[in-house]
Amino acid sequence: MSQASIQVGASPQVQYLLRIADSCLILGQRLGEWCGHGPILEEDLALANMALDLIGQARALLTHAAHLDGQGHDEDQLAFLRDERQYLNPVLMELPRGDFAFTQVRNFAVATWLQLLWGRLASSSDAEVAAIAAKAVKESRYHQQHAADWVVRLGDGTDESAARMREALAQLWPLFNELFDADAVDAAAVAQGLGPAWSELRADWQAQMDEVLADATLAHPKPSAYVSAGRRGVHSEHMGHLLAEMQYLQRAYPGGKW
Amino acid sequence: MSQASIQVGASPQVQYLLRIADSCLILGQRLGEWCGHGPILEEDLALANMALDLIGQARALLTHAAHLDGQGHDEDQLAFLRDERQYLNPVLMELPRGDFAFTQVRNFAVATWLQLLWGRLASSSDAEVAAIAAKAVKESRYHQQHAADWVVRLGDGTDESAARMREALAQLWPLFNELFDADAVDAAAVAQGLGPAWSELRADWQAQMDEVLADATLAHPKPSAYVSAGRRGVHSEHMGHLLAEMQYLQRAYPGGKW
Amino acid sequence: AAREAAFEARIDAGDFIEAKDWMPEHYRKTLVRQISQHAHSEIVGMLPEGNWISRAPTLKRKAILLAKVQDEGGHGLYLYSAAETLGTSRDQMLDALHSGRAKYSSIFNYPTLTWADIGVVGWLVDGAAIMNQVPLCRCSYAPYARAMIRVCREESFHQRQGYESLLVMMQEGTAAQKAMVQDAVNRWWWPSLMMFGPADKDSPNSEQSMRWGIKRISNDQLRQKFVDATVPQAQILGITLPDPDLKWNEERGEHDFGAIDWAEFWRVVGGDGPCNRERLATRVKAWDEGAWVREAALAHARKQMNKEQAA
Amino acid sequence: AAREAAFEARIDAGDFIEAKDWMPEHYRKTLVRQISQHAHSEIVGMLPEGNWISRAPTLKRKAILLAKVQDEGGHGLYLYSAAETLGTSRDQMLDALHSGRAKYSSIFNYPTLTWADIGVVGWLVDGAAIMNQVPLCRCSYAPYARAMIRVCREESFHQRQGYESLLVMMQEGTAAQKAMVQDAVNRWWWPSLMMFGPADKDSPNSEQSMRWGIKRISNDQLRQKFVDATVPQAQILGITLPDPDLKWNEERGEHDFGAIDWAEFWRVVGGDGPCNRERLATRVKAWDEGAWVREAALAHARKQMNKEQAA
Repeated sequence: MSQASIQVGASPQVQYLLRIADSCLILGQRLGEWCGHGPILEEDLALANMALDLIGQARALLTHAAHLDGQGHDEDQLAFLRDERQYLNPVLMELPRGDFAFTQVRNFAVATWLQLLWGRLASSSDAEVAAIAAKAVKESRYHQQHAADWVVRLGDGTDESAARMREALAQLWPLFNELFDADAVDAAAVAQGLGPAWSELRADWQAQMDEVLADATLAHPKPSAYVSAGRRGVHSEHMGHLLAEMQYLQRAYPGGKW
Repeated sequence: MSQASIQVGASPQVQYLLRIADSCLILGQRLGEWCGHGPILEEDLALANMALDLIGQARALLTHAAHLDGQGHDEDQLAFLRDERQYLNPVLMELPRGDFAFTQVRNFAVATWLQLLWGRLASSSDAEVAAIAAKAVKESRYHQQHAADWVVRLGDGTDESAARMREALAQLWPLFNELFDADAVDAAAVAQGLGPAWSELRADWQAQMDEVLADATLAHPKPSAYVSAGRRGVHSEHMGHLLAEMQYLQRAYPGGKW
Repeated sequence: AAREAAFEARIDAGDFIEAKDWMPEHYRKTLVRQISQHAHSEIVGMLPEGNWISRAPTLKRKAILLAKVQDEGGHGLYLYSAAETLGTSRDQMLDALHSGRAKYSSIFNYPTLTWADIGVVGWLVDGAAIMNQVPLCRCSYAPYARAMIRVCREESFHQRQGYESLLVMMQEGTAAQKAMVQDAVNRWWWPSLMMFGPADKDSPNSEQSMRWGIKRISNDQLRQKFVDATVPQAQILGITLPDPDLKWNEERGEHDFGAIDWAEFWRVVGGDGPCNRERLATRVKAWDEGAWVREAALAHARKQMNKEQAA
Repeated sequence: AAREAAFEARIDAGDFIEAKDWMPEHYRKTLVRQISQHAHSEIVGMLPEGNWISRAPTLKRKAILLAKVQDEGGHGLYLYSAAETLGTSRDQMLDALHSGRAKYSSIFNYPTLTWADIGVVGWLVDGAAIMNQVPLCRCSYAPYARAMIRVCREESFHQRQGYESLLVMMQEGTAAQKAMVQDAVNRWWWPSLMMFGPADKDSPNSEQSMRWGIKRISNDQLRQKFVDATVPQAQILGITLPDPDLKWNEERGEHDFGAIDWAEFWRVVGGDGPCNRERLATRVKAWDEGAWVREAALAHARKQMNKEQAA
């Protein structure tokens, strides 16, 4: 009875799904941190609600990924018992929650991306993925709209809010590259009809970002040559701290039933 | 091969020593967080050095407590594999590091207390405890002096530093009560000649605090009726987060050799 | 005085008072105090449970906990709205909370130390809250009564979820988990009993509130009901309630139980509890750190309005 | 010009230059740049390792790591002092770091992702640093040479500790631990090779520094020495260095190794590495948040001086 780490197989199909599942899981984990600490009560509720949707999306995909992986794991073993290097979310998701500007810029970027991704996955050759995506795309659309409203309000609000938004954009911009990086896992997903290469989403994502940033009177930061590699399990130093907390009970109570 | 929690026996002797060992361990853990983040490089070094002394004191006492407990555990099992409710440090030690004022006020209060405690333990009926104390008292004296210098400097520095010191004192004051609380574990230690009842240290501690606070031109906060109960394993909400991080590797790598 | 007599007559007839109706100033004040305190309790109550969101042991439990804490925020919203019908604003109420003039339920000054605390808070704390709140669904002030109907429905859902999570740990869990549940019950039992407030003989505000139909059942009566309802639930769980004097009294048809430590109660209410300082500081910090967001939202709304007017 | 010739003659004779001695402005500037960059590297280098202090797996390892990171801070102190002998101040040097004008070793822009990274940083990064630094113990500027003697002694101690911790994991550890070590080596090997700087043909500052006895061995020579020293250590550990082209060249009596990804090197040096932004932000935050402490210390010292003068 041990809570040592589990290993997930290297099938590109499973990896592709885990990249998305972990993105939802880890961003959901970060958004949950706002609960009780938001600037207005309505935002505590909205952010908790988003976290809830993201955790729900993660659960559905993790369950399906575990099934495809065929080792008899369940959603919780995948969520709580992998080593850091086996989590495949882009680094963007795991960065600390930051201030409210940081949170809203990230939420907007991620929701825009997820909304495009779910939209494409809704016609996946994998019927289960298609079903999950059809439900999730509506949630992401709502998240995107909610975050867009805040991006505009804060970008075109006070001097302080605009300065904070510029700082958040500058911090986050280099991390967006990874959302559109291409590799063999992507190529396999395209070949199978499982889902799009993430790089295909870039143009639409950029157009939707540009529109809202323009409304928010915010300029683009300069592009960065850095491409993070969370999708291949190379995370930032924040990830280990997040996981230590998230995994604690599963690790400390071997064989527990919850 | 499991990293489930271990249990320590309820002998008052072991409990008495764990209260001290855990105080050193947990404050050492907090001080280590300053490393790389201090206001001047010299303080990064000084705080790391104190953390190092405290971890050293904890190791010696934990090893001895494990020996007395007689279950064949070692210092690391005691340090990393107990449940939160089995850690017996006063709550004071586990509070987040706070700002530099908070850190120095706590350091001064704890070092003053430890210096008095080690001084008494140097004549413990337990020769091993006496030997540990004889070495540790010198370290605590140095920690006390170093912190006292900062308390005076910051208390009698600028308006901002004085305000921060007052705030730190107000936050910390209610937590000092536990350092002098009396119970059956204490009484047993006195009866065995193992060490003093902590309540016996109060007058000296108060006198030394008063002297330095006067030099620092800082007033006493009003007394609080609250007595925390970390010594009986009832901690603050901060403790669980600290332990999740501190214990992570031991929990996640069952059977590991380091 | 005629209006006052008419008001009293309506109360006596069991009528509900609406926001637009005339009401005595003291009635209004009593309600504002009680409803805002209740709202603050929901908001502060998000903190001890929120403390475990990041560490929930399964995704299902994480989702349940997130939804629960979110519901509490929602309760805060309805209750602030109900209080606003009495002519106060949310900002005024929050200012009273942040400056320490307004109280919140003292139970939230205790820390959640283990995961089992989350289940036990659901079972005992929400259980006691429901016991207190069900009679408020018949409170004479209609907007409050309506808010409470919704709150009670959600809270009994939370209570069942909390209890169910304890059942899983007690019936299917490891020895370590069972010990964790028992420990949490040991810590929360007495503070839960204190949630019904001081004994009737020491409860100064109760009489007038009963008279006005704001309060319908006395503190001690509610406490007794809670004990009687909880004992069989504890038996099913297989945990021991930490009170050696707790036993069925055949004659009274109720449980006898031990003496409450009222000194602790008054100490914690008075500010010297384990988390008083920290809970308030956390709320104030969230509020202060959010100031720039609220200002920006306002500034943006103003800009939009100006644009629309100019167009 | 006569002074310059005399200076050059001393350098050629292998003399050491002291702080009080005359020196060409360019020599002084080169040294300030190099020593302060070296000091900054020690300070920034505290961060990736400091990241694991709170999570060290045993108390012994926690103590070793604390002591190591503390030593790095100490190296920073000696080096800032050595640079100060050249007429600059620590505050000026820190300002150059915080504003991005001064550099630090690019290796610290990589993250420490697992506990094995701590051992591997000790083994490979400190190993490469020592290889770079041993020749500096004979540097023509005496205060720098003296600081480096102390630094090198401590760093070789660190390197042995790092290697020893890897040995324990590889020889007595679990399969998961061994995999963790191999993974860390895979991530740190190439960045470690980059620590010797660009290939000799692309290293513009090297020639003058060699001429002045500030630098004694070329980048490529040092890199080769490092590879040759490390390969047998890797064999003892039982890990594979992640370079399929790495093999012994009997003819040269040295190892051949694969091509370094210089594009990555220049990208990270140029600011687009995994942690560049964050490392600098962390240092600036510590400095800014410490401003009130430094001001208070100064204010207090001033008060004390006034009191003494008044007395």
